[in-house]
Amino acid sequence: MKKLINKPENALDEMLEGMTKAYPTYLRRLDQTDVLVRQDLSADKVGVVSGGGSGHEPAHCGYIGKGMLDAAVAGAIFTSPTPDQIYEAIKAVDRGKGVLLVIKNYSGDVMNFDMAKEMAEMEGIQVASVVVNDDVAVENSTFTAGRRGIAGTVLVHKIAGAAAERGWDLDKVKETAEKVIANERSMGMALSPCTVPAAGKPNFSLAEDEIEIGIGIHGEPGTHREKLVSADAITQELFDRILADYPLKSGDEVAVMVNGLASTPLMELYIINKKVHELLEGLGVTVHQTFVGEYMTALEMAGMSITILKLDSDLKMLLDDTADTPALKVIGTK
Amino acid sequence: MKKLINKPENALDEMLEGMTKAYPTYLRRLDQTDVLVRQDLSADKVGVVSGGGSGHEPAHCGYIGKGMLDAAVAGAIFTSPTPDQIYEAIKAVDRGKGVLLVIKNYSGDVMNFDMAKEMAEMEGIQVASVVVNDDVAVENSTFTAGRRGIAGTVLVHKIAGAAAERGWDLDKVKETAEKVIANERSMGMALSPCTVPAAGKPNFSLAEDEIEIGIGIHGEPGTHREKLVSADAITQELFDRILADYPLKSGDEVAVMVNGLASTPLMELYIINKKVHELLEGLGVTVHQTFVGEYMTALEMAGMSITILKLDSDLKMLLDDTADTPALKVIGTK
Amino acid sequence: MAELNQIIGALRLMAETIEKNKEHLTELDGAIGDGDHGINMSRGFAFVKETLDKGGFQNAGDLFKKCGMALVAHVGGASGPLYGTAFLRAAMVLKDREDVHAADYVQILKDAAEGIKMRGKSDRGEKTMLDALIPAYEAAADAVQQGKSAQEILNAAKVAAAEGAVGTEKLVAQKGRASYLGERSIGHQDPGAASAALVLAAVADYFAAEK
Amino acid sequence: MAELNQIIGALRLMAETIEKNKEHLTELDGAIGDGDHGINMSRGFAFVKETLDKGGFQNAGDLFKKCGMALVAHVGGASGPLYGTAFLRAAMVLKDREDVHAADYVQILKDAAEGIKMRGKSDRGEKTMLDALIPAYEAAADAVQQGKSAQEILNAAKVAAAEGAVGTEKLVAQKGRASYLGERSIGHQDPGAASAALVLAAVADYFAAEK
Ligand SMILES: Nc1ncnc2c1ncn2[C@@H]1O[C@H](COP(=O)(O)OP(=O)(O)O)[C@@H](O)[C@H]1O
Ligand SMILES: Nc1ncnc2c1ncn2[C@@H]1O[C@H](COP(=O)(O)OP(=O)(O)O)[C@@H](O)[C@H]1O
Ligand SMILES: [Mg+2]
Ligand SMILES: [Mg+2]
Ligand SMILES: [Mg+2]
Ligand SMILES: [Mg+2]
Repeated sequence: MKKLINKPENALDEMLEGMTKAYPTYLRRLDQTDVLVRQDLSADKVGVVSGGGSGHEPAHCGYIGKGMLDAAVAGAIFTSPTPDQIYEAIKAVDRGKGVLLVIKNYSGDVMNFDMAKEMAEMEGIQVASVVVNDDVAVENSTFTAGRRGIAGTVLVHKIAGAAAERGWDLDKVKETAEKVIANERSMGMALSPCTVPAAGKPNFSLAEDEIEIGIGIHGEPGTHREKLVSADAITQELFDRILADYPLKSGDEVAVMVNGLASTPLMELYIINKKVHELLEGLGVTVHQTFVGEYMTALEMAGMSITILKLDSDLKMLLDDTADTPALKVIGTK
Repeated sequence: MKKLINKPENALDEMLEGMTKAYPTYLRRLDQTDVLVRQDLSADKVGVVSGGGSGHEPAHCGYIGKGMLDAAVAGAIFTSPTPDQIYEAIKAVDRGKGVLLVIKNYSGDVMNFDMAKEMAEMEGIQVASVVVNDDVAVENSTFTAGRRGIAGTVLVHKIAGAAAERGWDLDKVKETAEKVIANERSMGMALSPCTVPAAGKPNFSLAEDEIEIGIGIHGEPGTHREKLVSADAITQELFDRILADYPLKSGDEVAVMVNGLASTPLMELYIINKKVHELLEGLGVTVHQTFVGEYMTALEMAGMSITILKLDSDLKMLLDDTADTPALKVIGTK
Repeated sequence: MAELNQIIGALRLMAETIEKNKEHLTELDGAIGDGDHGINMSRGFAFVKETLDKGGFQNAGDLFKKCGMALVAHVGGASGPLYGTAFLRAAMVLKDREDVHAADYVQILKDAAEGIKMRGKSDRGEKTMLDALIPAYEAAADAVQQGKSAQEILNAAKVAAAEGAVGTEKLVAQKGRASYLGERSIGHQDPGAASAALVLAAVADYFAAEK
Repeated sequence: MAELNQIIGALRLMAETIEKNKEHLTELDGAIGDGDHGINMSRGFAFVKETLDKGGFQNAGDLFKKCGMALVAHVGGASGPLYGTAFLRAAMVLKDREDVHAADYVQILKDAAEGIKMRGKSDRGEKTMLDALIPAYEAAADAVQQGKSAQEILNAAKVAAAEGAVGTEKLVAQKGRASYLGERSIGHQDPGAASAALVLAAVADYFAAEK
């Protein structure tokens, strides 16, 4: 796998420098850390912090800015960041109104963020956290680690960020984030694997006519393999899995995200979006807002995921609020 | 090459439907055409129209909206659209103030847009056109077709679109677009080829340690091949070529675009952006605005291009004006 | 002398020939262009065939005009406006005419080449379809001068176009996408010249088979 | 009885062992996880080594605390907080202590396992590092009960951990990334259990070599 990098061990640091140079009005890097913090931190709101392993760009640092995140912590590639870094992020954004942590449900992320939360609480900072687990490919059960968090996390950033920007208090911001998590489901598939630079080789392989269904965003194996079929058939399969878990009925309003894992061209994502809309129209479900693009990637993997979020009037309002971040902008009235 | 499509011959149509469904507040499709038109066409401004072959998404239809394009015409994949379609786009957006065509410099595009311009002029519509030719990989000469237009086209859309949005007249909008073209240069490289769906196979191949320098956005061969080296070395090479053609001096202000061709992860584009900024800093050149992402792609090709646009106060102002389109948003004061 | 139904027959053979050579033309374009010339031509000529199937032509000029419009509206790329222009020039030569003579053929080749030069801002020697078309015109004009038969005139154009197309291999491209390659374009045949040679071969072959 | 410099020696061997098995651990993780366990552990233990090089430890508790902090701050992923927690629990057992006895070792294994259970919300049988660690604790405790020598106790833990790691092959993962695979995780050894077995083997091997 050819990569446009210098040394694998410098990729994370150089990437963060590249982001800081690209978006100096949006974000700055906390000295001696892999934490990026919003430039115009508002004095009077709940802080929203996220993060995770790197390799999912623009997630999460790309979502720093008005109406979304106040800081993001970048771990090594596909590896949760460590508690000390997360703790620095929390300290940097706390303005006395408390901080919400948006965590993707991976054992590593949950444990590292938990430790950071404990550290911050010992310093008297009020910290709440939510764990995103939108991926229906993974069986949910109280006996297991439960579902993974994937692209739906970006909608949590958007809506929790808007709630914080409106000045809502920590409890209410957390409650809102939890509503998003309760109302959204995702599922993905891959056409090709990816290679962690330090590992140097892909961690699975797929034949020229094979696809992997139910894949996460780390090159983990999915739930099963099948022959490559048409975009419509694949979309139908993912859609059915999502709806089996979270049924929708005529009159419901939703947001749709068709997320590219990295190498899949936008053209193909639009073709998939067409089918998703047709399926929803067939059910009498209205789409309030659609996101098509690369929001949560997996290094250079080819593939995509579909996310459906059921909306109510609060969620619609917050989704439509202004977001001004490098990777996601919404021009709203608030 | 695995693709998430249905039938190759339906890809263009389904992609346009997918875009229309994703962005109903931004754009609509002209009946029986492959033309997308802005929803809230303002009654009182010069129209700005672009287009070209498909396979470059989000270009050009993604740039329809406030402060950028009023319509875009989508040709077959990598094939210029035909004059009748372009003519429909011109007619749809003309509000009596004339229409500017932004054309990429390819024989096909130039000829088809020229024919459409003649058709519109016969109907009494005032039409001006500019031809973008930012790619320094190609030798410029009056004896040849001249340089190609690549990612720099998006900056022409942005700035000409802002000029039109400010109510400037056709001459002045055209002049502004020409200034952008005169002031910008790009150069690209590829790590992997791409496959036109109807052709079914890639039109060149690269060894595991080879890259192609000076590539365009159609899988055309570049100027030469070399061994894969570090991101810094590649960036330096492209940068030197750009500056050899358009020298910059201390105190100059520029906009930078690091454009992904499709399969190259954002992480790698950020790493390249870091080096571009360092090189510019080394020259005492200030970066006013940076764009890192996929603005003008080449199906699923891996690779990138660098664009540098020298700014003056007018261009800065127009670059900072609000753009509200599906693929490029700037939250400005105007 | 050719009648309307014969011209229609020749155009049908042209469409078939392009369809048959779709992959070949695309491969030629893959080497020095963007690998779609066969796809473009085949899409355009499918619409020419549709136009022929629809019928209702007032005369030869009307026939060429309708086919030319089909090419302009459906080929796209560089070859669309160029082949479209060529056909529309032919339509002007044949305006209001019911039948076509050898001299008309020469005039059509001449005007088509002129039209392409104007639209493409190009000329002979730049590694384009003109390097098949102009030699074909010259050979046909020569054959007329020498009092050759109609079939000999068509054959002369066919042979000269084919030679011209092969001859593009040694040229450096100066127009079209291949020009970006500069010297690296040498050694490859120009796809547009190849398709032009096929088109003119179809005309000669159709009338030869009619005998 | 082990003194501070011996403990440091054992920790050095641990770091070397991890470094030597980096690729192996990464491959195990590639099969049922995200292919980085070796990379994570190697990064973390490089900092343990740095910590050991820096020196200046007040006592055994301080030593384990500093190494634990290095692991927490540099491993990341799931294994970082877990190994970090294990070391910090060891630090608590050895608070203010200059030397370490066999009984301390058993207590460390016990408390480390408890710490991991709490932090990971996990338990034995879920195909994690606990499936190496808990059997190691039990075997060591047994050996103490039976009045075995210090080296025998260390060896008992090493053997049980290795068996436990191999035993994870037949388990269905219920925690960590491998749990997403469900039944498909069967047949693969858990990378965290494998690294835990390596860590405990290093301790036994170090003291065996000292003799
Ligand atoms: N300016 C020009 N004048 C004459 N012929 C041209 C010109 N530009 C391109 N061509 C012809 O068009 C052919 C390419 O056609 P095609 O591949 O269909 O279009 P595109 O280059 O837009 O993909 C070339 O091989 C060449 O013969
Ligand atoms: N909840 C948990 N409890 C105990 N051990 C766990 C838990 N989650 C993961 N592990 C261990 O961590 C190992 C994976 O570590 P590593 O690959 O470094 O982290 P990550 O899974 O974040 O990439 C697993 O093999 C397993 O032994
Ligand atoms: Mg990991
Ligand atoms: Mg083309
Ligand atoms: Mg072509
Ligand atoms: Mg792992």
